[in-house]
Amino acid sequence: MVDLSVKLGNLVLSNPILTASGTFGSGEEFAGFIDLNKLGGIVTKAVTREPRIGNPYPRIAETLAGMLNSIGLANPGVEKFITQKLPFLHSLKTKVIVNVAAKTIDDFAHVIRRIESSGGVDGYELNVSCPNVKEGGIAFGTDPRITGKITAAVRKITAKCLIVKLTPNVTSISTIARAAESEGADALSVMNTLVGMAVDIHSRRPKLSTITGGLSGPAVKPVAIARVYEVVNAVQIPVIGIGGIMGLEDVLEFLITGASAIQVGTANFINPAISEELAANLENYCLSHHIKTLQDIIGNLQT
Amino acid sequence: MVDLSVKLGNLVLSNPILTASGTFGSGEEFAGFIDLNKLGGIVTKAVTREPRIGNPYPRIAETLAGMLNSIGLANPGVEKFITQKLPFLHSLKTKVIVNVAAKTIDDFAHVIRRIESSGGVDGYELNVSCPNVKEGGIAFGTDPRITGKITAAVRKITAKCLIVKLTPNVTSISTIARAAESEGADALSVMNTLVGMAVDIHSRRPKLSTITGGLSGPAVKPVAIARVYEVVNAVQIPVIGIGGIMGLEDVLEFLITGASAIQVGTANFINPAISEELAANLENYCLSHHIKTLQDIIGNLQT
Amino acid sequence: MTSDIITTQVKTTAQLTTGKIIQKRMVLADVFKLSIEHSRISRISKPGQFVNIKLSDQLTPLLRRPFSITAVNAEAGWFEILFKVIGEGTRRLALLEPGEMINLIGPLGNSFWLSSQTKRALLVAGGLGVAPLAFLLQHLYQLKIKKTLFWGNQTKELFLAYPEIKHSCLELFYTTDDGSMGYHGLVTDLFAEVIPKFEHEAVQIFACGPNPMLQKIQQVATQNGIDCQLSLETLMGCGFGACMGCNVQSASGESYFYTCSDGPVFNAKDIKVDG
Amino acid sequence: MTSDIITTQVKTTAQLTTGKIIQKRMVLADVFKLSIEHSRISRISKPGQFVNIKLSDQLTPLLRRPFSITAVNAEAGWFEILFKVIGEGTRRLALLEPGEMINLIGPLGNSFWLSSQTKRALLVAGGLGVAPLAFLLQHLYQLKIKKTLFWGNQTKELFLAYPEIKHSCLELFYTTDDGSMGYHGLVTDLFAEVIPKFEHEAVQIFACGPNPMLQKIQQVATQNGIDCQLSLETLMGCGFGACMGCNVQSASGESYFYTCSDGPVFNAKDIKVDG
Ligand SMILES: Cc1cc2nc3c(=O)[nH]c(=O)nc-3n(C[C@H](O)[C@H](O)[C@H](O)COP(=O)(O)OP(=O)(O)OC[C@H]3O[C@@H](n4cnc5c(N)ncnc54)[C@H](O)[C@@H]3O)c2cc1C
Ligand SMILES: Cc1cc2nc3c(=O)[nH]c(=O)nc-3n(C[C@H](O)[C@H](O)[C@H](O)COP(=O)(O)OP(=O)(O)OC[C@H]3O[C@@H](n4cnc5c(N)ncnc54)[C@H](O)[C@@H]3O)c2cc1C
Ligand SMILES: Cc1cc2nc3c(=O)[nH]c(=O)nc-3n(C[C@H](O)[C@H](O)[C@H](O)COP(=O)(O)O)c2cc1C
Ligand SMILES: Cc1cc2nc3c(=O)[nH]c(=O)nc-3n(C[C@H](O)[C@H](O)[C@H](O)COP(=O)(O)O)c2cc1C
Ligand code: FES
Ligand code: FES
Repeated sequence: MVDLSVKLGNLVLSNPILTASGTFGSGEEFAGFIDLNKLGGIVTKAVTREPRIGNPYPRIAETLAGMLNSIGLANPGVEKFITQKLPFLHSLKTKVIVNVAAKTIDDFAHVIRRIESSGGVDGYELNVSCPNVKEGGIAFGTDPRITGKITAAVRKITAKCLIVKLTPNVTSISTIARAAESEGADALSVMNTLVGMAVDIHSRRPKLSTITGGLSGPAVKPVAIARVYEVVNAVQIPVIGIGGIMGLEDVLEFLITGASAIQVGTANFINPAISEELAANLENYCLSHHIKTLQDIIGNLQT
Repeated sequence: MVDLSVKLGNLVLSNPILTASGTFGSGEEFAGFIDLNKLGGIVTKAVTREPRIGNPYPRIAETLAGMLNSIGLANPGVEKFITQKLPFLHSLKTKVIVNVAAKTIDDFAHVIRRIESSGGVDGYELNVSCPNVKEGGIAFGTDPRITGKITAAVRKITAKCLIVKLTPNVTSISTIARAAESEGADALSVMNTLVGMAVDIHSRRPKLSTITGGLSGPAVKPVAIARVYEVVNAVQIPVIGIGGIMGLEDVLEFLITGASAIQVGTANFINPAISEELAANLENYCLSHHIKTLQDIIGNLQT
Repeated sequence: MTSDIITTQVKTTAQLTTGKIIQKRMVLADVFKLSIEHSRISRISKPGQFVNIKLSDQLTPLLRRPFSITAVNAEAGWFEILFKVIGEGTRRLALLEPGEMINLIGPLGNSFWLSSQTKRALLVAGGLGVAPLAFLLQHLYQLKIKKTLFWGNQTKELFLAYPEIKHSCLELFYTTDDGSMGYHGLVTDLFAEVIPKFEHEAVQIFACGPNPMLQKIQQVATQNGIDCQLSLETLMGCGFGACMGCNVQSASGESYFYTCSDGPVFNAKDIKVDG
Repeated sequence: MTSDIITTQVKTTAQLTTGKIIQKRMVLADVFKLSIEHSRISRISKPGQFVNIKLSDQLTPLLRRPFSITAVNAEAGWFEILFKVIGEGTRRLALLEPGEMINLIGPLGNSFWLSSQTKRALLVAGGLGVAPLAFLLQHLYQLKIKKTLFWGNQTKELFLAYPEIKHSCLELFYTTDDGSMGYHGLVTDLFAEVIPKFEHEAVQIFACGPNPMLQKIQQVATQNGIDCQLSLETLMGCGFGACMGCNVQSASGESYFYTCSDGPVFNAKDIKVDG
C-alpha cells in the first residue's frame, strides 16, 4: 500500500492531485468522464460576490503548446453558486476548495462568509492573481502588502484551509509568498497564468477581445517549476504546483521540486479523464518504485 | 521595390531582421551558412570587461517548444573581443551591435569605451537583464533606477545607437522601459529570457547546473508579444521584438504589435540560415501584399 | 427508430473514446470525408451534434478540434465527418489513413429540433456549413418532411465533388459567389428572394455557415416571423462546458450562452450573432 | 583516397542540407541503422565527425540531435548512422522510412587523428559509442594499421545483432556486464588488464562511450603514458559553435572547450571528463 496523502494545513488530501480553478467547472462537467472521488480535491471556477458574464468573445486562443484565456471570471455569483453548485459539491467525498476572486477585501470576506454559512467547503483559494480582470485582481497579487491584508482579513473568517494563489507576473514571487504566509495562509498555489498575447497576422487583430490574456499549458511549465522552486525555498507552508501538467512525469517534476500537491489545468480540456488517471498513475509509480510515502519524493531535489 | 529599412535612433537598418545576442556567436559561426550582409544587423554574444568561462555543464536543456540556458555570459572579455572578433565584424557591411554585460556601471562604461576607441561598432545593446549571472545582472534590469543610471552613464560615452535590453521577469516592464527611455536610450530590446527550470525525474537533479536558467524559444512567444505590446504603449522610442521567432508569421506578429525590428534567437541553432531566410521572406511578403514600406505594418494592430 | 427523437431537442452523454477510421475520401484538394467506426456515437447522435477530436498524441496542436457529425449509419456502426483543411489541426486530420484510431469526445452539444407543425424544412448552408445539415436531411427524409436546401459556395467545385448532398435532397438551390453554377450571388440573397413564396407557419429554417450569413438569415427569419435555428461555430477550448471559451451573446447582450453546452444549435431569436 | 587525410586532424565546412534515407535496419528493438544518401558528406567526412539532424518540421522536439557518422561509402554517395532510441527525438528518427528526406547539418566537429609512429590502434567502445569507432576502423583498414577493439555492452544482444563490427576488426574483445558473452565485467577493467601487453610508443587509444568509461580510459592511458583520444558526447544546442551549450572542462579546470567545435574528439590529456 502506498500512502499518497498530503496535508495542506489541517486539510488532508487522499492524494496530491487537484484540479485547477477555471478548468474544471464546478466538477459536475466532469462527472460523466471520471469518478470525482478519486481525486485529491477539486478547486472550483472562481466565485465572485456578484454574477459576472465575463469578457467578450473571443476569449481563448491556442498558442504553441499552450493557450491564452481571458474568460474574465465568468460565474453566476456567490448566491447562485450556493444554490446551484454547492449541493452537488456537498454530495462529493473528495475535498472541495472554492476559488474566490474579488475587487475589494470586503468582497473576498463576503463570499467566504456566505459559503461558510451555507455549509462551507474544505478550503478556499484566494485568487489575488487573475490577469484577466481589470479592476484590480492583478494589482492585488503583485503587491505583498495587499496580498497580506486580504489573507489576514479572510483568515479571521474561516478556520478552513486557506490557500493563496500567486501570480508569476511579478519581480519577486517570494516576497508575495512570504506576505501571505505571515498573515496566516495554510498553503500557496503557484502559479496562475503568465500574461501573454497573440495576434492574427491576417486580420491584424489580437486573438483575444481583451488583447492580452493568461497563458497556460505545457509551454509555461519551466516557468512554473522555477516559481515553485523559488517559493518553496522562501516559505515553510506547503506549495501547490500548477502550470502545464499534462502527465505523470510533470507531476513528479513538481513534487521533486518541492510542491506538496499539484493542480491540473488546461490538460482537463484535452483529456477530461486526466486528473483521475494521474492519481492512479502516481500510485502505480510509487508501487513500482517501492515508494511508501510521498515524503520521499516531495522536495527531494538533488542539487 | 520594397523599402524594408527601419531606424533605431540614428541607426538605419536595411531590414528589421537582427540576430539575438548569445545565439549568433560573433557572426563568424554563421558565415558558412548565410550571407551576413543580407541581415539588418548582428547582435553579438555579450561582451564583459574580464573574460568569463561561464557556468558548469550542463548549461542548456530542451523543454517543450523551448530551451533553458545558463551559459553565464561566457566570453573572452573585451580585450580579446577587440583583437579576435572585431576585425571580422569590421569587415562586414551589415550593422553590428555589441551586447554588453557588466556587474557595475563602471564596467559597462569601460567595455563600451574600449570598443569605441578601437574603431567602434554601429550600436550597443545593454544587457541589464541576463538571468544567468548571479552578481547583479538580473537585479539591474529589475530596478528602474539602476537601469536609468546605467543608460545615462553609457549615453555620455557614445553617440552610437544605444539599446537597452529588458527582462520580462518584472512586475512592470513599462516602468523599466520608461526609465531607459528618459535617460537617453535610442531603442529597447524586448525581451530577454524568462526564468525557468526543469528537473530530470529519474536522477531528480535540475537539468541545469545553475538550477534555474533562461527560457527561450517558441514557447515564450505569447509572453514576448504581450511585453512588446506593453512597452510600445509606454514609450516613444522604437522597440525590438525578441522571443520565439521561428518564421515569417512570427516576425509579422511582432511588427504588427508594434516592434520596429526583431531579433531571432534560438531559431538560429535549429536553422542557421533562418535570419537570411526571414529577410528574404519578409521582402516577398511585402511584394505579394503590395506593401511598400514597413510603416504600413509596424504597430498596425486592429484593436 | 432514430426519426422520432428529433422532434424534441436532445442532449446526450458524451464519452471520451476512440474510433477507427474505416474510410477516407478526398472530396477536393482541401476537403475530406472520414468515416469513423463507433457504434455508440452512430447510434445515439442527432443532427447538429459534434465530436471533438484530439489530432495527435503530441502536445501541438494542443486542443481538440470540433467537427459536426454529417452522417451516421447506426446499423453498420459508423459516422462521418466532412472537413476542410484550414490550419495545422485539420492538416493533420487529413493525413490520417483508414485503420488509424482517433481519440474523440462525443457526441457533444444539442441537436436541431422539429416542431410538429412543420411541413417543410428550409435548410441554408454556407460552404462546409452543409455538414450538420446533411445529417439533418438524413433525418428529415426518414420523417418524410419536405425539405429545401439552399447551399452557397464560392465556386461550383464542392457541389460537383460532393454529390451526396444532391442525392439526399430533391429541392436544392445552388448559389456561387463567382456564378460558376446556380444562382450568381450570396445564398442569403437568393434565400431572401424566395422566402416569401413559402407558407411561413408551416416552415422552419435551419442554417449553418459563416457568421455574416447567419446574421442575414436571422434577419430574414425575424422579418418574416419564421421559426429559425442556427448552428454556430466558435472557437472551443474543451467542447463540454468546462472552459467557458465558446461564449455567444444572448439576444439582449446581457449574458452569454455557450456554444458547446447550450448549442451549437440556437433558436435564432435567443442570440446575437457576432459579425 | 580518403585514407591519407586521417593522419592530420580535420575540420570541414558544415553544410545545412538534406539527405534521403535509402535504407533502414532495425538492429535491435531500440537500435537502428540508417543509410542516408549524401554525396558531399560521404565524400569529405572523417571518423569522429557527426551530423546534426532536425527530426521533423514541427517545433517539438525543438533542437537538432547529433549522431556520429558510423560508415561512409564515398563511391555510392551515402553514409550511415547507428542510433539507440532513448527519447522523443530518437523515437521519431526511428519512425522514418526509406525514401523520406532528413534535414541535417554536417559534417560537424573534428576527427580522430593518427600519429605516423602508430603501428596499432586500440579502440575502446561502450555500447553505441562504437558508432564513430566503426568509421575509424574503416579508415584504419585502408591504412593497413593493426587494430584491436574492446567493446563493452550490458548484454550480448548488440554484439550478435551487429556483426558489421566483427567483420571490420580481426582482433576484437567483447565484454558484457552480465557475462552473457566475452569477458564478464566492465570493458575498462579488461582494458586495464591487457594494456601492459602492448608496446606503448607504437599504440594510440581511441575511445567513445559513457563518461565514467572515458574517465577510466583516460586514467589508464595517463598511467601508461599512451597517446589517447576520447570522443565525447554532450548535450548540444546547435552543433556548430553558436550556443556554447556543449562545454567540457579543460584539464586545468580553468576554461572550457566546446564539444562541437573543439571536439568531439579530444586529446585525453587536454580535458577533464565529467562524472
Ligand atoms: C460545433 C462545431 C462544428 C464544426 N464542424 C465542422 C465541420 O463539420 N467541418 C469543418 O470543416 N469544420 C468544422 N468546424 C470548424 C473546425 O473545428 C475548425 O475548422 C478547426 O478547428 C480548425 O482547426 P485547425 O487546427 O485546422 O485550424 P487552426 O489553426 O486552429 O485555425 C485556423 C484559423 O481558423 C480560425 N478558426 C478555427 N476554428 C474556428 C471556429 N470554429 N470559428 C471561428 N474561427 C475558427 C482560427 O482562429 C485561425 O484563424 C466546426 C466547429 C465547431 C465549433
Ligand atoms: C557528438 C555526438 C555524437 C553522437 N552520436 C550518437 C550516435 O552515433 N548514436 C546514438 O545513438 N547517439 C549518439 N549521440 C547521442 C544522441 O545525440 C542522443 O541520444 C540524442 O540526442 C537523444 O535524443 P532524444 O530526443 O531521443 O532524447 P532526449 O529526450 O533528448 O534525451 C533523453 C535523455 O538523455 C539525455 N541525453 C540526451 N543526449 C545526451 C547526450 N549527448 N549526453 C548526455 N545526455 C544526453 C537527456 O538529458 C535525457 O535525460 C551523440 C551525441 C553527440 C553529442
Ligand atoms: C480557461 C481558463 C480559466 C481559468 N480560470 C481561473 C480562475 O477562475 N481562477 C483561477 O485562480 N485560475 C484560473 N485559471 C488558471 C488555472 O487555474 C491555472 O493556474 C493555469 O491555467 C495554469 O495551469 P495549467 O497550465 O495546468 O493550465 C484559468 C485557466 C484557464 C486555462
Ligand atoms: C544560449 C543562449 C544564450 C544567450 N545569451 C545571451 C547574451 O549573452 N546576452 C543577451 O542579452 N541575451 C542572451 N540570450 C537571450 C537571447 O538573446 C534572446 O533574448 C532570447 O533567447 C529570446 O529569444 P528567442 O526565443 O528567439 O531565443 C541568450 C539566449 C540563448 C538561448
Ligand atoms: S468549449 Fe469549453 S465551455 Fe464550450
Ligand atoms: S552545441 Fe552549440 S556551441 Fe556546441
